[in-house]
Amino acid sequence: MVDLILGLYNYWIVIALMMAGLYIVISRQNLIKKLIGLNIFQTSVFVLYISIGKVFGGTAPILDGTDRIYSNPLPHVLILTAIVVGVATAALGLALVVRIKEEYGTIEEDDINQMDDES
Amino acid sequence: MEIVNHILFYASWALLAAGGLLCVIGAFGLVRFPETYTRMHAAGVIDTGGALLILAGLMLQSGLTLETVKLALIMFFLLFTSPTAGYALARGTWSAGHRPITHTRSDARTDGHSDSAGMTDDG
Amino acid sequence: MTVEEIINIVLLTMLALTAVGIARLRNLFAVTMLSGIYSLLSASIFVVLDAVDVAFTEAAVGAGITTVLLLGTLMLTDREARDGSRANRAGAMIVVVALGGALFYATLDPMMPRFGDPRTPAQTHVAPQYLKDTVPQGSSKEPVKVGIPNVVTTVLASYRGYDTLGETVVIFTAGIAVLLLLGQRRRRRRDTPGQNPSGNKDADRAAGAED
Amino acid sequence: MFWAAMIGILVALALALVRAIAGPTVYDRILAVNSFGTLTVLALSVIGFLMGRPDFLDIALVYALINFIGTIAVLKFLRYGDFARATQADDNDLV
Repeated sequence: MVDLILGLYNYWIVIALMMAGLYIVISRQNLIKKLIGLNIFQTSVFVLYISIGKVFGGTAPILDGTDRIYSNPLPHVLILTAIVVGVATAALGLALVVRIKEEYGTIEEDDINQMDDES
Repeated sequence: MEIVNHILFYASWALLAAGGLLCVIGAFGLVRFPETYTRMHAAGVIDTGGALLILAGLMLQSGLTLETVKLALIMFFLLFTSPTAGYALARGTWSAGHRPITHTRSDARTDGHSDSAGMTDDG
Repeated sequence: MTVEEIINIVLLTMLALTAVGIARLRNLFAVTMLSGIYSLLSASIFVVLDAVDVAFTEAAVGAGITTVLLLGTLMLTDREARDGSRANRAGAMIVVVALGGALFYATLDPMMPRFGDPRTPAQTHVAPQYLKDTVPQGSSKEPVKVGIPNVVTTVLASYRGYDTLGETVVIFTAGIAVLLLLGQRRRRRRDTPGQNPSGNKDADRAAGAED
Repeated sequence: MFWAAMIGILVALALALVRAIAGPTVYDRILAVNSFGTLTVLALSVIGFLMGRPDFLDIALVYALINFIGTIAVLKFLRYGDFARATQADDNDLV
Protein backbone atom coordinates (compact mmCIF):
# COMPACT_ATOMS: atom_id res chain seq x y z
CA MET A 1 0.00 0.00 0.00
CA VAL A 2 2.75 2.39 1.00
CA ASP A 3 4.63 1.34 -2.12
CA LEU A 4 1.58 2.12 -4.24
CA ILE A 5 1.18 5.59 -2.71
CA LEU A 6 4.88 6.41 -3.01
CA GLY A 7 5.08 5.11 -6.55
CA LEU A 8 2.09 7.11 -7.74
CA TYR A 9 2.24 10.24 -5.56
CA ASN A 10 3.92 12.32 -8.26
CA TYR A 11 1.22 11.46 -10.77
CA TRP A 12 -1.50 12.33 -8.28
CA ILE A 13 -0.01 15.74 -7.59
CA VAL A 14 0.31 16.27 -11.34
CA ILE A 15 -3.39 15.46 -11.71
CA ALA A 16 -4.25 17.87 -8.87
CA LEU A 17 -2.26 20.65 -10.54
CA MET A 18 -3.92 19.91 -13.87
CA MET A 19 -7.34 20.10 -12.24
CA ALA A 20 -6.48 23.42 -10.54
CA GLY A 21 -5.22 24.90 -13.81
CA LEU A 22 -8.21 23.70 -15.81
CA TYR A 23 -10.61 24.96 -13.14
CA ILE A 24 -9.07 28.43 -13.27
CA VAL A 25 -9.22 28.49 -17.07
CA ILE A 26 -12.89 27.45 -17.21
CA SER A 27 -14.42 29.21 -14.22
CA ARG A 28 -12.68 32.59 -14.05
CA GLN A 29 -13.71 35.43 -16.36
CA ASN A 30 -10.53 37.46 -15.97
CA LEU A 31 -8.16 36.98 -18.88
CA ILE A 32 -4.94 37.36 -16.85
CA LYS A 33 -6.20 34.77 -14.39
CA LYS A 34 -6.94 32.45 -17.28
CA LEU A 35 -3.37 32.83 -18.55
CA ILE A 36 -2.01 32.01 -15.08
CA GLY A 37 -4.27 28.95 -15.09
CA LEU A 38 -2.76 27.89 -18.39
CA ASN A 39 0.68 28.35 -16.82
CA ILE A 40 -0.22 26.03 -13.94
CA PHE A 41 -1.51 23.44 -16.39
CA GLN A 42 1.73 23.72 -18.34
CA THR A 43 3.87 23.24 -15.22
CA SER A 44 1.91 20.12 -14.32
CA VAL A 45 2.98 18.61 -17.63
CA PHE A 46 6.60 19.60 -16.92
CA VAL A 47 6.52 17.89 -13.52
CA LEU A 48 5.00 14.78 -15.12
CA TYR A 49 7.80 14.51 -17.68
CA ILE A 50 10.57 15.14 -15.16
CA SER A 51 9.03 12.53 -12.81
CA ILE A 52 9.09 9.99 -15.62
CA GLY A 53 12.78 10.68 -16.20
CA LYS A 54 13.84 10.06 -12.58
CA VAL A 55 15.67 6.82 -11.77
CA PHE A 56 16.14 5.71 -8.16
CA GLY A 57 19.72 6.15 -7.04
CA GLY A 58 20.51 8.18 -10.15
CA THR A 59 22.03 11.61 -10.29
CA ALA A 60 21.83 14.48 -12.75
CA PRO A 61 23.02 13.46 -16.25
CA ILE A 62 26.22 15.50 -16.09
CA LEU A 63 29.23 13.23 -16.27
CA ASP A 64 32.07 13.60 -13.81
CA GLY A 65 34.29 10.68 -14.76
CA THR A 66 33.09 8.27 -12.09
CA ASP A 67 30.76 5.33 -12.59
CA ARG A 68 27.27 6.37 -11.59
CA ILE A 69 23.65 5.74 -12.49
CA TYR A 70 22.29 8.72 -14.40
CA SER A 71 18.68 9.83 -14.72
CA ASN A 72 17.05 9.89 -18.13
CA PRO A 73 18.22 13.02 -20.01
CA LEU A 74 15.59 12.92 -22.75
CA PRO A 75 12.61 14.38 -20.79
CA HIS A 76 14.89 17.17 -19.57
CA VAL A 77 15.66 18.15 -23.17
CA LEU A 78 12.00 18.15 -24.18
CA ILE A 79 10.95 20.21 -21.15
CA LEU A 80 13.81 22.68 -21.65
CA THR A 81 12.35 23.47 -25.08
CA ALA A 82 8.79 23.53 -23.71
CA ILE A 83 9.59 26.03 -20.94
CA VAL A 84 11.12 28.54 -23.32
CA VAL A 85 8.28 28.19 -25.84
CA GLY A 86 5.83 28.46 -22.95
CA VAL A 87 7.16 31.84 -21.84
CA ALA A 88 7.04 33.08 -25.45
CA THR A 89 3.37 32.16 -25.77
CA ALA A 90 2.64 33.63 -22.33
CA ALA A 91 4.20 36.93 -23.43
CA LEU A 92 2.07 36.91 -26.59
CA GLY A 93 -1.07 36.21 -24.56
CA LEU A 94 -0.33 39.04 -22.13
CA ALA A 95 0.27 41.44 -25.03
CA LEU A 96 -3.13 40.45 -26.43
CA VAL A 97 -4.68 41.12 -23.00
CA VAL A 98 -3.17 44.61 -23.00
CA ARG A 99 -4.62 45.31 -26.45
CA ILE A 100 -8.04 43.97 -25.40
CA LYS A 101 -7.98 46.25 -22.39
CA GLU A 102 -7.35 49.22 -24.67
CA GLU A 103 -10.11 48.33 -27.13
CA TYR A 104 -12.78 47.32 -24.64
CA GLY A 105 -11.73 48.94 -21.38
CA THR A 106 -12.11 45.67 -19.51
CA ILE A 107 -10.43 42.27 -19.30
CA GLU A 108 -13.45 40.37 -17.99
CA GLU A 109 -14.65 37.93 -20.58
CA ASP A 110 -18.40 38.31 -20.01
CA ASP A 111 -18.18 42.11 -20.34
CA ILE A 112 -16.30 41.72 -23.62
CA ASN A 113 -18.90 39.29 -24.95
CA GLN A 114 -21.69 41.65 -23.93
CA MET A 115 -20.04 44.55 -25.74
CA ASP A 116 -19.62 42.44 -28.85
CA ASP A 117 -23.30 41.52 -28.74
CA GLU A 118 -24.38 45.14 -28.41
CA SER A 119 -22.34 46.51 -31.26
CA MET B 1 45.05 16.47 12.14
CA GLU B 2 42.55 13.89 13.36
CA ILE B 3 41.43 16.14 16.18
CA VAL B 4 41.08 19.15 13.90
CA ASN B 5 38.88 17.13 11.54
CA HIS B 6 36.70 16.05 14.45
CA ILE B 7 36.36 19.60 15.67
CA LEU B 8 35.44 20.82 12.16
CA PHE B 9 32.90 18.04 11.82
CA TYR B 10 31.12 18.84 15.06
CA ALA B 11 31.36 22.59 14.45
CA SER B 12 29.68 22.25 11.05
CA TRP B 13 27.02 20.00 12.56
CA ALA B 14 26.31 22.60 15.24
CA LEU B 15 26.20 25.42 12.69
CA LEU B 16 23.78 23.54 10.45
CA ALA B 17 21.48 22.64 13.34
CA ALA B 18 21.52 26.19 14.67
CA GLY B 19 20.81 27.56 11.19
CA GLY B 20 17.85 25.24 10.73
CA LEU B 21 16.52 26.24 14.13
CA LEU B 22 16.84 29.94 13.33
CA CYS B 23 15.00 29.42 10.03
CA VAL B 24 12.09 27.80 11.86
CA ILE B 25 12.04 30.55 14.51
CA GLY B 26 12.06 33.27 11.86
CA ALA B 27 9.31 31.59 9.88
CA PHE B 28 7.18 31.25 13.02
CA GLY B 29 7.64 34.97 13.57
CA LEU B 30 6.60 35.57 9.97
CA VAL B 31 3.32 33.79 10.63
CA ARG B 32 2.61 34.90 14.20
CA PHE B 33 3.63 38.58 14.35
CA PRO B 34 0.82 41.15 14.06
CA GLU B 35 1.86 43.51 11.26
CA THR B 36 4.27 44.02 8.39
CA TYR B 37 7.14 45.73 10.24
CA THR B 38 7.41 43.12 12.96
CA ARG B 39 7.17 40.38 10.35
CA MET B 40 10.03 42.08 8.54
CA HIS B 41 12.07 41.70 11.71
CA ALA B 42 11.28 37.98 11.79
CA ALA B 43 12.22 37.60 8.12
CA GLY B 44 15.54 39.26 8.98
CA VAL B 45 16.32 36.32 11.26
CA ILE B 46 16.00 33.98 8.28
CA ASP B 47 17.93 36.24 5.91
CA THR B 48 20.90 36.78 8.21
CA GLY B 49 21.09 34.24 11.04
CA GLY B 50 19.62 31.23 9.31
CA ALA B 51 21.27 31.76 5.94
CA LEU B 52 24.73 32.63 7.25
CA LEU B 53 24.89 29.77 9.77
CA ILE B 54 23.75 27.16 7.26
CA LEU B 55 26.12 28.42 4.57
CA ALA B 56 29.01 28.51 7.07
CA GLY B 57 28.20 24.95 8.12
CA LEU B 58 28.24 23.82 4.49
CA MET B 59 31.54 25.64 3.93
CA LEU B 60 33.17 23.79 6.83
CA GLN B 61 31.76 20.58 5.40
CA SER B 62 33.20 21.03 1.89
CA GLY B 63 36.66 22.20 2.90
CA LEU B 64 38.93 24.12 0.55
CA THR B 65 37.22 23.36 -2.76
CA LEU B 66 35.33 25.16 -5.52
CA GLU B 67 32.12 24.57 -3.57
CA THR B 68 33.39 26.76 -0.75
CA VAL B 69 34.00 29.57 -3.22
CA LYS B 70 30.47 29.25 -4.58
CA LEU B 71 29.04 29.19 -1.06
CA ALA B 72 31.06 32.28 -0.20
CA LEU B 73 29.65 34.02 -3.28
CA ILE B 74 26.10 33.08 -2.27
CA MET B 75 26.78 34.40 1.23
CA PHE B 76 28.24 37.60 -0.20
CA PHE B 77 25.21 38.21 -2.43
CA LEU B 78 22.75 37.45 0.37
CA LEU B 79 24.61 39.81 2.72
CA PHE B 80 24.31 42.60 0.18
CA THR B 81 20.88 41.96 -1.29
CA SER B 82 18.72 41.08 1.71
CA PRO B 83 19.30 44.36 3.64
CA THR B 84 18.70 46.28 0.39
CA ALA B 85 15.48 44.42 -0.30
CA GLY B 86 14.43 44.80 3.34
CA TYR B 87 15.07 48.54 3.26
CA ALA B 88 13.16 48.96 -0.03
CA LEU B 89 10.30 46.92 1.38
CA ALA B 90 10.10 48.92 4.61
CA ARG B 91 10.18 52.14 2.64
CA GLY B 92 7.47 50.95 0.27
CA THR B 93 5.31 49.91 3.21
CA TRP B 94 5.83 53.28 4.90
CA SER B 95 5.04 55.36 1.84
CA ALA B 96 1.89 53.32 1.21
CA GLY B 97 0.60 54.77 4.49
CA HIS B 98 1.11 51.83 6.82
CA ARG B 99 2.50 52.83 10.22
CA PRO B 100 4.12 50.53 12.75
CA ILE B 101 2.20 49.64 15.89
CA THR B 102 3.83 51.66 18.65
CA HIS B 103 1.74 50.44 21.57
CA THR B 104 1.23 47.18 23.39
CA ARG B 105 -1.76 44.96 23.03
CA SER B 106 -3.23 46.13 26.34
CA ASP B 107 -3.80 49.58 24.85
CA ALA B 108 -6.54 47.94 22.77
CA ARG B 109 -6.00 50.23 19.81
CA THR B 110 -6.19 48.58 16.44
CA ASP B 111 -5.70 51.43 14.01
CA GLY B 112 -1.97 50.86 13.67
CA HIS B 113 -1.81 48.92 10.48
CA SER B 114 -5.28 49.12 9.00
CA ASP B 115 -5.41 52.84 8.27
CA SER B 116 -5.10 52.42 4.52
CA ALA B 117 -8.04 50.29 3.52
CA GLY B 118 -7.18 50.59 -0.14
CA MET B 119 -3.97 48.61 0.24
CA THR B 120 -5.56 45.67 2.02
CA ASP B 121 -6.62 42.99 -0.36
CA ASP B 122 -8.77 39.99 0.11
CA GLY B 123 -7.31 36.98 1.96
CA MET C 1 12.00 5.74 1.66
CA THR C 2 15.06 7.65 0.62
CA VAL C 3 16.03 11.22 1.38
CA GLU C 4 15.09 12.46 -2.08
CA GLU C 5 11.66 10.86 -1.92
CA ILE C 6 10.74 12.59 1.32
CA ILE C 7 11.88 16.02 0.13
CA ASN C 8 10.10 15.38 -3.17
CA ILE C 9 6.82 14.55 -1.44
CA VAL C 10 6.96 17.59 0.86
CA LEU C 11 7.75 19.98 -2.00
CA LEU C 12 5.06 18.50 -4.26
CA THR C 13 2.46 18.90 -1.52
CA MET C 14 3.43 22.55 -1.10
CA LEU C 15 3.20 23.00 -4.88
CA ALA C 16 -0.37 21.68 -4.88
CA LEU C 17 -1.30 23.97 -1.96
CA THR C 18 0.12 26.96 -3.84
CA ALA C 19 -1.94 26.05 -6.92
CA VAL C 20 -5.10 25.91 -4.78
CA GLY C 21 -4.18 29.29 -3.28
CA ILE C 22 -3.78 30.77 -6.77
CA ALA C 23 -7.18 29.39 -7.76
CA ARG C 24 -8.88 30.94 -4.72
CA LEU C 25 -7.38 34.44 -4.63
CA ARG C 26 -8.99 37.27 -6.60
CA ASN C 27 -6.38 39.99 -6.14
CA LEU C 28 -4.20 39.71 -9.24
CA PHE C 29 -1.12 41.11 -7.52
CA ALA C 30 -1.33 38.40 -4.86
CA VAL C 31 -1.77 35.84 -7.63
CA THR C 32 1.40 37.13 -9.30
CA MET C 33 3.35 36.79 -6.04
CA LEU C 34 2.05 33.26 -5.55
CA SER C 35 2.96 32.31 -9.09
CA GLY C 36 6.51 33.44 -8.27
CA ILE C 37 6.50 31.06 -5.30
CA TYR C 38 5.00 28.40 -7.54
CA SER C 39 7.86 28.53 -10.00
CA LEU C 40 10.49 28.64 -7.22
CA LEU C 41 8.94 25.47 -5.77
CA SER C 42 8.70 23.72 -9.11
CA ALA C 43 12.35 24.54 -9.82
CA SER C 44 13.36 23.04 -6.44
CA ILE C 45 11.43 19.90 -7.39
CA PHE C 46 13.32 19.76 -10.68
CA VAL C 47 16.62 19.85 -8.76
CA VAL C 48 15.47 17.02 -6.48
CA LEU C 49 14.42 15.01 -9.55
CA ASP C 50 17.91 15.49 -11.12
CA ALA C 51 16.87 17.94 -13.85
CA VAL C 52 19.37 20.70 -13.06
CA ASP C 53 19.28 22.25 -16.55
CA VAL C 54 15.51 22.52 -16.39
CA ALA C 55 15.81 24.09 -12.94
CA PHE C 56 18.19 26.71 -14.33
CA THR C 57 15.76 27.61 -17.11
CA GLU C 58 12.77 27.62 -14.79
CA ALA C 59 14.63 29.93 -12.39
CA ALA C 60 15.45 32.46 -15.08
CA VAL C 61 12.20 32.17 -17.03
CA GLY C 62 9.59 31.29 -14.44
CA ALA C 63 10.65 33.31 -11.42
CA GLY C 64 12.26 36.14 -13.38
CA ILE C 65 10.71 36.89 -16.76
CA THR C 66 7.15 35.66 -16.15
CA THR C 67 6.80 37.69 -12.94
CA VAL C 68 8.03 40.85 -14.65
CA LEU C 69 5.73 40.24 -17.66
CA LEU C 70 2.74 39.72 -15.38
CA LEU C 71 3.56 42.87 -13.41
CA GLY C 72 3.85 44.84 -16.64
CA THR C 73 0.44 43.60 -17.74
CA LEU C 74 -1.10 44.43 -14.36
CA MET C 75 0.32 47.93 -14.72
CA LEU C 76 -1.60 48.46 -17.97
CA THR C 77 -4.81 46.69 -16.96
CA ASP C 78 -6.83 45.91 -13.83
CA ARG C 79 -5.55 44.55 -10.55
CA GLU C 80 -8.73 42.92 -9.31
CA ALA C 81 -10.41 39.92 -10.89
CA ARG C 82 -14.11 39.17 -10.61
CA ASP C 83 -15.43 35.76 -9.72
CA GLY C 84 -17.25 33.82 -12.38
CA SER C 85 -20.97 33.27 -11.96
CA ARG C 86 -22.08 30.55 -9.59
CA ALA C 87 -23.40 28.33 -12.38
CA ASN C 88 -20.15 28.75 -14.26
CA ARG C 89 -18.08 27.71 -11.24
CA ALA C 90 -20.31 24.72 -10.51
CA GLY C 91 -20.06 23.57 -14.12
CA ALA C 92 -16.28 23.97 -14.11
CA MET C 93 -16.04 22.00 -10.86
CA ILE C 94 -18.09 19.15 -12.33
CA VAL C 95 -15.94 18.97 -15.48
CA VAL C 96 -12.69 19.17 -13.52
CA VAL C 97 -13.65 16.57 -10.91
CA ALA C 98 -14.87 14.18 -13.61
CA LEU C 99 -11.62 14.56 -15.55
CA GLY C 100 -9.46 14.30 -12.42
CA GLY C 101 -11.34 11.23 -11.24
CA ALA C 102 -10.84 9.54 -14.61
CA LEU C 103 -7.11 10.32 -14.58
CA PHE C 104 -6.78 9.12 -10.98
CA TYR C 105 -8.51 5.88 -11.94
CA ALA C 106 -6.11 5.51 -14.86
CA THR C 107 -3.05 5.73 -12.59
CA LEU C 108 -4.30 2.75 -10.55
CA ASP C 109 -3.69 0.46 -13.51
CA PRO C 110 -1.03 -2.11 -12.55
CA MET C 111 0.85 -1.42 -15.80
CA MET C 112 1.37 2.22 -14.80
CA PRO C 113 5.14 2.75 -14.38
CA ARG C 114 6.05 3.44 -10.76
CA PHE C 115 8.03 6.56 -9.91
CA GLY C 116 11.79 5.98 -10.13
CA ASP C 117 11.54 2.47 -11.57
CA PRO C 118 14.57 1.87 -13.85
CA ARG C 119 12.81 -0.84 -15.91
CA THR C 120 10.07 1.27 -17.47
CA PRO C 121 9.92 1.73 -21.27
CA ALA C 122 10.91 5.39 -20.95
CA GLN C 123 14.15 4.35 -19.27
CA THR C 124 15.03 1.40 -21.50
CA HIS C 125 14.11 2.55 -25.00
CA VAL C 126 16.05 5.55 -26.39
CA ALA C 127 17.79 7.16 -23.42
CA PRO C 128 20.45 4.43 -22.87
CA GLN C 129 21.67 5.03 -26.42
CA TYR C 130 22.22 8.73 -25.73
CA LEU C 131 24.02 7.96 -22.48
CA LYS C 132 26.14 5.29 -24.17
CA ASP C 133 27.18 7.65 -26.95
CA THR C 134 28.44 10.13 -24.37
CA VAL C 135 29.76 7.97 -21.53
CA PRO C 136 32.55 5.44 -22.03
CA GLN C 137 30.80 2.26 -20.88
CA GLY C 138 32.68 0.36 -18.16
CA SER C 139 36.05 -0.92 -19.29
CA SER C 140 35.38 -0.91 -23.06
CA LYS C 141 37.79 1.28 -24.99
CA GLU C 142 35.24 2.12 -27.67
CA PRO C 143 35.56 5.80 -28.61
CA VAL C 144 32.82 8.13 -27.42
CA LYS C 145 30.72 9.76 -30.16
CA VAL C 146 30.04 13.07 -28.41
CA GLY C 147 32.54 14.39 -25.91
CA ILE C 148 30.35 16.86 -24.01
CA PRO C 149 30.02 15.90 -20.35
CA ASN C 150 26.51 17.35 -20.05
CA VAL C 151 24.23 14.81 -21.73
CA VAL C 152 21.31 17.25 -21.91
CA THR C 153 23.40 19.65 -23.98
CA THR C 154 24.52 16.75 -26.15
CA VAL C 155 20.97 15.77 -27.01
CA LEU C 156 19.75 19.35 -27.31
CA ALA C 157 22.46 20.59 -29.62
CA SER C 158 23.58 17.50 -31.54
CA TYR C 159 20.73 15.05 -31.85
CA ARG C 160 17.81 17.44 -31.69
CA GLY C 161 19.40 20.51 -33.25
CA TYR C 162 16.48 21.15 -35.62
CA ASP C 163 14.14 21.03 -32.62
CA THR C 164 16.10 23.84 -31.03
CA LEU C 165 16.10 25.77 -34.29
CA GLY C 166 12.31 25.48 -34.40
CA GLU C 167 12.12 26.69 -30.81
CA THR C 168 14.13 29.77 -31.75
CA VAL C 169 11.77 30.43 -34.67
CA VAL C 170 8.79 30.25 -32.29
CA ILE C 171 10.37 32.75 -29.91
CA PHE C 172 11.25 35.06 -32.80
CA THR C 173 7.69 34.93 -34.13
CA ALA C 174 6.24 35.58 -30.68
CA GLY C 175 8.59 38.52 -30.19
CA ILE C 176 7.55 40.06 -33.53
CA ALA C 177 3.88 39.55 -32.68
CA VAL C 178 4.28 41.23 -29.28
CA LEU C 179 6.09 44.16 -30.87
CA LEU C 180 3.35 44.54 -33.50
CA LEU C 181 0.58 44.40 -30.89
CA LEU C 182 2.16 46.88 -28.50
CA GLY C 183 3.79 49.10 -31.14
CA GLN C 184 0.43 49.86 -32.73
CA ARG C 185 -0.74 51.17 -29.39
CA ARG C 186 2.12 53.64 -29.09
CA ARG C 187 1.53 54.96 -32.61
CA ARG C 188 -2.15 55.52 -31.91
CA ARG C 189 -1.42 57.32 -28.68
CA ARG C 190 0.81 59.69 -30.58
CA ASP C 191 -1.98 60.36 -33.10
CA THR C 192 -4.46 61.36 -30.40
CA PRO C 193 -2.50 63.42 -27.88
CA GLY C 194 -3.85 63.88 -24.38
CA GLN C 195 -5.67 60.60 -24.36
CA ASN C 196 -5.29 58.65 -21.14
CA PRO C 197 -3.55 55.38 -22.03
CA SER C 198 -5.50 53.30 -19.54
CA GLY C 199 -8.31 55.78 -19.67
CA ASN C 200 -12.04 55.56 -19.86
CA LYS C 201 -13.91 53.13 -21.97
CA ASP C 202 -15.56 55.52 -24.40
CA ALA C 203 -12.41 57.30 -25.47
CA ASP C 204 -10.71 53.98 -26.11
CA ARG C 205 -13.66 52.63 -28.03
CA ALA C 206 -13.81 55.78 -30.13
CA ALA C 207 -10.11 55.53 -30.87
CA GLY C 208 -10.61 51.91 -31.83
CA ALA C 209 -13.43 52.84 -34.20
CA GLU C 210 -11.21 55.30 -36.05
CA ASP C 211 -8.74 52.63 -37.09
CA MET D 1 23.42 15.38 9.54
CA PHE D 2 22.30 17.70 6.78
CA TRP D 3 18.89 16.52 7.87
CA ALA D 4 18.70 18.96 10.77
CA ALA D 5 19.12 21.92 8.42
CA MET D 6 16.87 20.40 5.76
CA ILE D 7 13.97 19.79 8.14
CA GLY D 8 14.27 23.32 9.49
CA ILE D 9 14.24 24.76 5.97
CA LEU D 10 11.25 22.67 4.87
CA VAL D 11 9.21 23.72 7.93
CA ALA D 12 10.17 27.34 7.34
CA LEU D 13 9.17 27.06 3.66
CA ALA D 14 5.73 25.78 4.65
CA LEU D 15 5.25 28.63 7.16
CA ALA D 16 6.35 31.26 4.62
CA LEU D 17 3.83 29.78 2.17
CA VAL D 18 1.12 30.20 4.81
CA ARG D 19 2.01 33.89 5.16
CA ALA D 20 2.06 34.39 1.39
CA ILE D 21 -1.42 32.91 1.00
CA ALA D 22 -2.87 34.62 4.08
CA GLY D 23 -1.67 38.14 3.23
CA PRO D 24 -3.35 40.42 4.29
CA THR D 25 -1.52 43.34 2.64
CA VAL D 26 0.55 43.18 -0.53
CA TYR D 27 3.69 44.02 1.45
CA ASP D 28 3.24 40.94 3.62
CA ARG D 29 3.10 38.86 0.48
CA ILE D 30 6.23 40.47 -0.95
CA LEU D 31 8.01 39.83 2.35
CA ALA D 32 6.89 36.21 2.31
CA VAL D 33 8.04 35.73 -1.29
CA ASN D 34 11.40 37.29 -0.42
CA SER D 35 11.90 34.96 2.56
CA PHE D 36 10.71 32.08 0.42
CA GLY D 37 13.40 32.92 -2.13
CA THR D 38 16.15 33.00 0.51
CA LEU D 39 14.94 29.70 1.94
CA THR D 40 14.90 28.18 -1.56
CA VAL D 41 18.53 29.20 -2.04
CA LEU D 42 19.42 27.51 1.26
CA ALA D 43 17.35 24.44 0.41
CA LEU D 44 19.08 24.05 -2.95
CA SER D 45 22.53 24.33 -1.30
CA VAL D 46 21.67 21.72 1.33
CA ILE D 47 20.02 19.38 -1.23
CA GLY D 48 23.24 19.42 -3.25
CA PHE D 49 25.21 18.14 -0.25
CA LEU D 50 22.43 15.78 0.82
CA MET D 51 22.40 14.02 -2.56
CA GLY D 52 26.18 13.79 -2.67
CA ARG D 53 26.75 16.05 -5.68
CA PRO D 54 27.45 19.56 -4.42
CA ASP D 55 28.65 20.82 -7.81
CA PHE D 56 25.25 22.29 -8.67
CA LEU D 57 25.52 25.24 -6.31
CA ASP D 58 25.41 27.52 -9.37
CA ILE D 59 21.62 27.17 -9.36
CA ALA D 60 21.49 28.52 -5.81
CA LEU D 61 23.73 31.38 -6.92
CA VAL D 62 21.40 32.24 -9.83
CA TYR D 63 18.43 32.14 -7.46
CA ALA D 64 20.05 34.47 -4.97
CA LEU D 65 20.43 37.08 -7.72
CA ILE D 66 17.04 36.60 -9.40
CA ASN D 67 15.25 36.77 -6.07
CA PHE D 68 16.76 40.17 -5.34
CA ILE D 69 15.97 41.52 -8.80
CA GLY D 70 12.42 40.24 -8.52
CA THR D 71 11.82 41.91 -5.16
CA ILE D 72 13.16 45.25 -6.36
CA ALA D 73 11.08 45.03 -9.57
CA VAL D 74 7.93 44.34 -7.56
CA LEU D 75 8.57 47.21 -5.16
CA LYS D 76 9.34 49.62 -7.98
CA PHE D 77 6.12 48.58 -9.66
CA LEU D 78 4.10 49.19 -6.49
CA ARG D 79 5.76 52.50 -5.79
CA TYR D 80 5.60 54.10 -9.23
CA GLY D 81 3.50 51.82 -11.42
CA ASP D 82 6.49 51.82 -13.69
CA PHE D 83 9.83 50.02 -13.90
CA ALA D 84 12.00 52.96 -14.97
CA ARG D 85 11.08 56.25 -13.38
CA ALA D 86 13.42 58.73 -11.75
CA THR D 87 13.26 58.86 -7.99
CA GLN D 88 13.47 62.58 -7.27
CA ALA D 89 10.30 62.79 -5.22
CA ASP D 90 11.50 60.11 -2.83
CA ASP D 91 12.71 62.24 0.02
CA ASN D 92 9.46 64.15 0.37
CA ASP D 93 7.45 61.15 1.55
CA LEU D 94 9.21 60.70 4.84
CA VAL D 95 8.22 64.13 6.12
